[in-house]
Amino acid sequence: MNELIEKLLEAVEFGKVDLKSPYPPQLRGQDGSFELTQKAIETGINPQLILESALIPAMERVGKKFSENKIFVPQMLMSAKAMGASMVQLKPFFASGSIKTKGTFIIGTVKGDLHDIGKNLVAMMVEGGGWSIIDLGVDVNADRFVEALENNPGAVIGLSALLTTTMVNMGEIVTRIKAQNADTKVLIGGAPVNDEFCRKIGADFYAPDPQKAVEYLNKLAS
Amino acid sequence: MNELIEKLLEAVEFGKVDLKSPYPPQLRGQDGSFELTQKAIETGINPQLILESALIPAMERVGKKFSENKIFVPQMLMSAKAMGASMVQLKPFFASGSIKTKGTFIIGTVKGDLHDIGKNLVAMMVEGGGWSIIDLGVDVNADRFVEALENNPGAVIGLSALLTTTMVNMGEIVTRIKAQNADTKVLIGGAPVNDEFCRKIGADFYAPDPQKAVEYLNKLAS
Amino acid sequence: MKLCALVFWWQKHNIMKYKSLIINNPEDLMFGIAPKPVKTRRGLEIGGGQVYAELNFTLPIMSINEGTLKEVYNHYREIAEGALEHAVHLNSKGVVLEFETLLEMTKTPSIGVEIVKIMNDICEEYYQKHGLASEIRLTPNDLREFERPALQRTSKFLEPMVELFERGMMAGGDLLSIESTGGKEVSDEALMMCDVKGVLFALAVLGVRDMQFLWGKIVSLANKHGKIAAGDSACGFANTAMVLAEKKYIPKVFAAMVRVISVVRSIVAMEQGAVGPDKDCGYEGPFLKAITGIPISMEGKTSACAHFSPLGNIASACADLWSNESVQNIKLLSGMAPTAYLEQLEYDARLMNEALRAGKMHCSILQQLLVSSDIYTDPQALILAPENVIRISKAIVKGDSYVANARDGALTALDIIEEALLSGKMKLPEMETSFLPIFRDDLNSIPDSENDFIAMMLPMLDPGKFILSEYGL
Amino acid sequence: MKLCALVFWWQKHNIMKYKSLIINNPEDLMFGIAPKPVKTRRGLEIGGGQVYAELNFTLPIMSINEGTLKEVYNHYREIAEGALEHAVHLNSKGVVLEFETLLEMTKTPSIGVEIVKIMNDICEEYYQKHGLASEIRLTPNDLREFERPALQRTSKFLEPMVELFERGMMAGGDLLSIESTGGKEVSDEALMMCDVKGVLFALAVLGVRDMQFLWGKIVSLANKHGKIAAGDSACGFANTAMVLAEKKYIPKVFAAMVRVISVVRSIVAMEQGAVGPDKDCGYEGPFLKAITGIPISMEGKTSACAHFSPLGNIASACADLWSNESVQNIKLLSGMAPTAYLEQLEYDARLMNEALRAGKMHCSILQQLLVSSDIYTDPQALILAPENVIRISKAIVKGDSYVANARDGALTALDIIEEALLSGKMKLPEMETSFLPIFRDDLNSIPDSENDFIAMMLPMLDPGKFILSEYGL
Ligand code: B12
Ligand code: B12
Repeated sequence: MNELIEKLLEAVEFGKVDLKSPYPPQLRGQDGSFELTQKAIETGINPQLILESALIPAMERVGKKFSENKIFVPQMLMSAKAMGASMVQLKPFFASGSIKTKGTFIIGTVKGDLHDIGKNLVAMMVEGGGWSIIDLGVDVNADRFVEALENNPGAVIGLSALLTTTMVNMGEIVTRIKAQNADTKVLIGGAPVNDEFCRKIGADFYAPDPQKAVEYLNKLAS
Repeated sequence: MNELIEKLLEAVEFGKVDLKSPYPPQLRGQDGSFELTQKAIETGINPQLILESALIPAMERVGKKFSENKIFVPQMLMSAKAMGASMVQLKPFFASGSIKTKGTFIIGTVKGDLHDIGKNLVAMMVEGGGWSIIDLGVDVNADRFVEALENNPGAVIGLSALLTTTMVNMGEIVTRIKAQNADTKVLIGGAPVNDEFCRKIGADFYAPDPQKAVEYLNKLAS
Repeated sequence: MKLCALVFWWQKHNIMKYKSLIINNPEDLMFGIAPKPVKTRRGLEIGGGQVYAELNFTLPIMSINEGTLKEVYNHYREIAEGALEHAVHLNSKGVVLEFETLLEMTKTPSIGVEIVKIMNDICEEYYQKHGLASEIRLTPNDLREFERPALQRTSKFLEPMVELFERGMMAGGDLLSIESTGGKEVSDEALMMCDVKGVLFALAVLGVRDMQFLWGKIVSLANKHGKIAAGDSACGFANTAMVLAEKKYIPKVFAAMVRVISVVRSIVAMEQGAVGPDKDCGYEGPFLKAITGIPISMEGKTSACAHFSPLGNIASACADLWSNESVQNIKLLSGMAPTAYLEQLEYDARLMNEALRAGKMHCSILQQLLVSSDIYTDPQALILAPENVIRISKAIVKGDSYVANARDGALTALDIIEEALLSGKMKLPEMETSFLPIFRDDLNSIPDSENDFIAMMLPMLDPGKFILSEYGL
Repeated sequence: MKLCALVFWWQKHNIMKYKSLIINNPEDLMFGIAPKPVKTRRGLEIGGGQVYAELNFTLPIMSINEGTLKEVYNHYREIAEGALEHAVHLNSKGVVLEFETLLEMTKTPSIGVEIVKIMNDICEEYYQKHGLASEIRLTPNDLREFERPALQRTSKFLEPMVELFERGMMAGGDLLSIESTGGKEVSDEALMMCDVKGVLFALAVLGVRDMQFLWGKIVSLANKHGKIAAGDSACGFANTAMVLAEKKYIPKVFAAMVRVISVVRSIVAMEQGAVGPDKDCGYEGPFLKAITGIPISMEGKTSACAHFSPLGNIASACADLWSNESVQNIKLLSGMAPTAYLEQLEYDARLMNEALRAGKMHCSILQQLLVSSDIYTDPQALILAPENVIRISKAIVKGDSYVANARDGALTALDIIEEALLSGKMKLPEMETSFLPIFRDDLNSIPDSENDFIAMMLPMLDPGKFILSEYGL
């Protein structure tokens, strides 16, 4: 593998954003993902390759370490930031269509519910998996999901709820989404939700954690 | 009120079966419901009146005391026995049709389930409320309920289940019963059952205890 | 020495093997410590100075049939994984998973065996990966009661039960138990009538004989495969009585009698060679521990998921395993209910284990608090206080027939209850106390000899309900 | 004297009122006993020598709307009746029912008020009929976080919140609490980044100021109606951190830091006139009890229904109310889940009450077992050991600004953790310990002065996430 790609993979895996950033200590003084991506582009490496051979594999490793409890969230967040710095460099290529994400993932915490720690983690991991993210925030009603879907045809939807009294709102949202486009995939999550409830409201998939969500989405994309 | 009726009411309320029975101590040596019923019939008291003015009110009192935790089951069972002794005397009048019970109640513990303590109590209390009882026992499948209903058109059905894995059998049984006669009322009970489950399987009433079941049945009969 | 081949004097004469107690001193009846600890394959030492959690669980609302089998297996997999994962997280010293089968899993033994296998694989995985010791207690349900009157010895249902025992132990069900139902045909009605003689007949005559029959089989199977014949709790008798008393359907004093009477029935498992840990739900364990020295499982406050209890704290006073009796695999706000209950059991056990580590004084003070916090709230609690357990146990072993053993134990329990009432330490409503003289008269009328007692009882029992020959009579 | 009209020196200078502890001796930090007990209308004496159960509960899966209101009310009726009926059955000395509202019940205060009324009627009925003392803790949820960035002082949501407080207390909600969310806009991200300075800014700057604003209002309302301003737990901070640490998302050592830092935020309620019992779920209560002498509610093993916990036993070491945090009104095998949890809480409380009855030696031994069974299993447990609570509390009250208070408390907690590691008594993986020097550096970089700290932090925070002026800054 190309050395730059290898270094970029390492920078993202360990959360090295740019030259100046002090984190992680062992990479202090070295280039971060920002610089490495720039150099990779300059040396003419295919942007699609940068995404697929460095960023996504790096985030996959991070996700794996996280799900094996080998790192904590802050380490994962630093990797996400490093990936973000890289994406800044890649932006023009996305805009021109010369590289593509795996798809668009619209996520939000449903109406009446403000819990978003879990949802944010899912959004971050899915982004790391190579998807474009549209985060609608918290307390999101059916209208807003439908609207976002209209603006992003073909997107996959993710719903989060943490309250026994708001998870029921998922039902209505799923119905509205499916009414607009029956092919739209909806996945759901949050502590009180489970498989049975998922089937009951006609959603497509329940994921107990971000890893499972990423796996499912990747299957969809492939 | 007629003195014999009053005495009979007392005998049933306190569980005095017959002259010889030693229970309850305070009525030792006195006539039991067996003798009192005999005498009442001999003096020409209307059998229907015996049922409605002595037996049923006595059992109502017993049921009330029981539900207020003022007596235990054995006391209630003694009253049921006393009522039974009285019914032996009244049998010819039931046979001739000159007195009628409030209706027929078919009860059983559903397929796969052997718990019958609760079911037996319900059967006893409903009988005390003036109903004819057909107890199908335990481990009863849909066929047997349907058959019993065929033989007793217009009967009300009671289903009991104590296991999370047998209560689901109630669903099938209800469906079969309603298919045979959509007007048949089905009430259900047992520790794991509740209102929501009752609605879900299309049964008519859930009673948490025998008292509530009797109240519901009496409303049906009136 | 081939134990099972010998027939001892006590066996031939149908009298209780035990003539004295192993634990004579109330202070020695302590949680976590049994004179005859049981060591398991993966290294649990039950009764060896440590209290372990015993987690019990069952399916949520669902059918068991061809179409749902996959889901059934997934439930048990999820339960075992969730519990053991969390046990590791909590630094647990060891866990027993009790698999109490439901009808279908015994009728079709391959289902039960498959579930044992699934859970045993998980136990093994956690043992290998994390050093967590855990074992499965396999408790097939007694199918014989599906026939009425039950055919205790000739039932066609014995075959699948025995098959599940044998194949299940080979699949990793290392601790063998059952809540057998011999005598239940008689006791069901006797319980509702508060008929203490009827209960005594059901347990000390029918129950004892059925236990001899059944446990002879189980023990020889266990010996054959090097597994542990654990014990048999009088669930359908003592636990049923407690639940009925909690509902205020029968007097608490009666439930206390039933518990004591059940001792002579449950001890037969040990006479046949069972070594413990005895099962939890009849609460006759403390007596068995005092008399035979085996370790026991108990349940109390942390089985509120399964039934309410007047023995919340006192039940743990001499427990070696601490159980939650049963909880469905449903979702709570924290996670699955069995995982939540595992956590609660672990913390209860930790407290006792900390006392065990700290020494005798700490143990005895903790036990004293556990005991005195419940003792006078309910006669069922009263008789479980260590000094009362010893006193009743001593009365039990005195007599020369199971009938006399049971009668004497119950009379001593009555004495204890009446003394507590007299001293004013325990208060009971008249509704309860009015039963006491009746029980005393009834018990006093019971002869020493089993034959005499049978002769006395037969005319009073409904002959259509049970078959004497099925009990070897 | 009209307390609320006076402005004290400490208020004017925005410094902590408390300069020393009320409880200086770890032995005096005991369950059931608070220097300033709280007496309630129906006769509970919280902290007066007795531990009571505090039952928490919530709805099962369902919507709250016009069509379901009747069902909603029925749930709360069933919960209160089931719990109090069973409390009577268990000879309970008294119960607190915590009614933590859900969104709709605060947005439309009449719904919340109606539920209080329903439950208060039941409390009154059981008081009149059975002499059972019970009270309702009314905990409206903080609606302000529905706007982002939150308008802590000018939000239109303050009106319904205040309305629910006032009408709810008049309807029988005698103990007033809230889990207010001032500072959460900043702390949410700081928690995920394990940014100890960010958390300190969120709690010791923003949180403190919001608490001053909010609790001034709550206390004057309570005084007006003769009700009890109880307290405010840092649920969204300390409890959230614990749950995240349980999931292994953030280090446990960080969660321990957050808990200590939250003390300076939660103590503001007392400075404003709240008298306890403090709420359970942030576990900062022991520090508040040591510093201010108020009684506290705690939760541990018996809140496994709501979340798993590394503090199962130790959390009860100095609890005056013992809570289950929350459980849905769903059916278990025994009965409804809130009734089952009430039973478990009651037995836990009985054990502690028995020790209180038996005297100081028994209390101290029981506490010692509760503490030592958990202390070295988790840094969050470690800092809750009475001697560590006192030591950290002493560090907290030393400084001259909330910022310094929080920093010094956290540094002392760090010392305690490092000492335990050094002594070998506590073991933590490198993944955890590698955070310790980072936290120490970060904490040491925090200046004494709030202004300096604000100046230091502002450039590092996302200005779009919070509005300084909404905190009076
Ligand atoms: C007693 C008992 C037994 C006795 C039954 C004796 C008998 N003749 O019934 C014995 C020991 C035999 C037994 C066996 C088993 N049991 Co069982 N048993 C119980 C126990 C302790 C009490 C039930 C009882 O009698 N309650 C007292 C009566 C009066 O109350 P009730 O039944 O609820 O009835 C009242 C109301 O519900 C209502 N009602 C009842 N029926 C009806 C019907 C109608 C129409 C109406 C209106 C009202 C109504 O009115 C009644 C009077 O108030 C319960 C525990 C519990 N918490 O319920 C476990 C319990 C039900 N058993 C259980 C189990 C697992 C079993 C076994 C499978 C154990 C085993 N592995 O061997 C076997 C199953 C056998 C079978 N296939 O049925 C579990 C069920 C778990 C689950 N998955 O659902 C329970 C919950 C115990 C536990 N906590 O684990 N059991
Ligand atoms: C933190 C927290 C809060 C914080 C929220 C902070 C925030 N920014 O989100 C604060 C304090 C603000 C809060 C407020 C409230 N909360 Co809250 N809260 C919690 C707590 C302790 C942890 C939740 C959490 O963040 N977990 C950590 C994350 C990482 O896990 P997670 O959310 O489950 O998400 C993971 C998975 O579920 C999954 N996932 C999540 N979403 C999605 C979506 C998709 C598409 C997929 C695939 C996967 C997925 O992946 C995530 C990562 O692994 C829970 C307790 C618990 N046991 O869950 C209570 C809890 C959810 N809250 C509860 C309550 C009652 C409330 C309040 C009403 C309290 C009040 N009266 O004020 C308010 C409600 C506000 C509102 N309307 O939403 C109750 C709910 C009870 C009920 N009826 O359901 C709980 C269960 C606490 C309890 N035991 O009582 N809460």
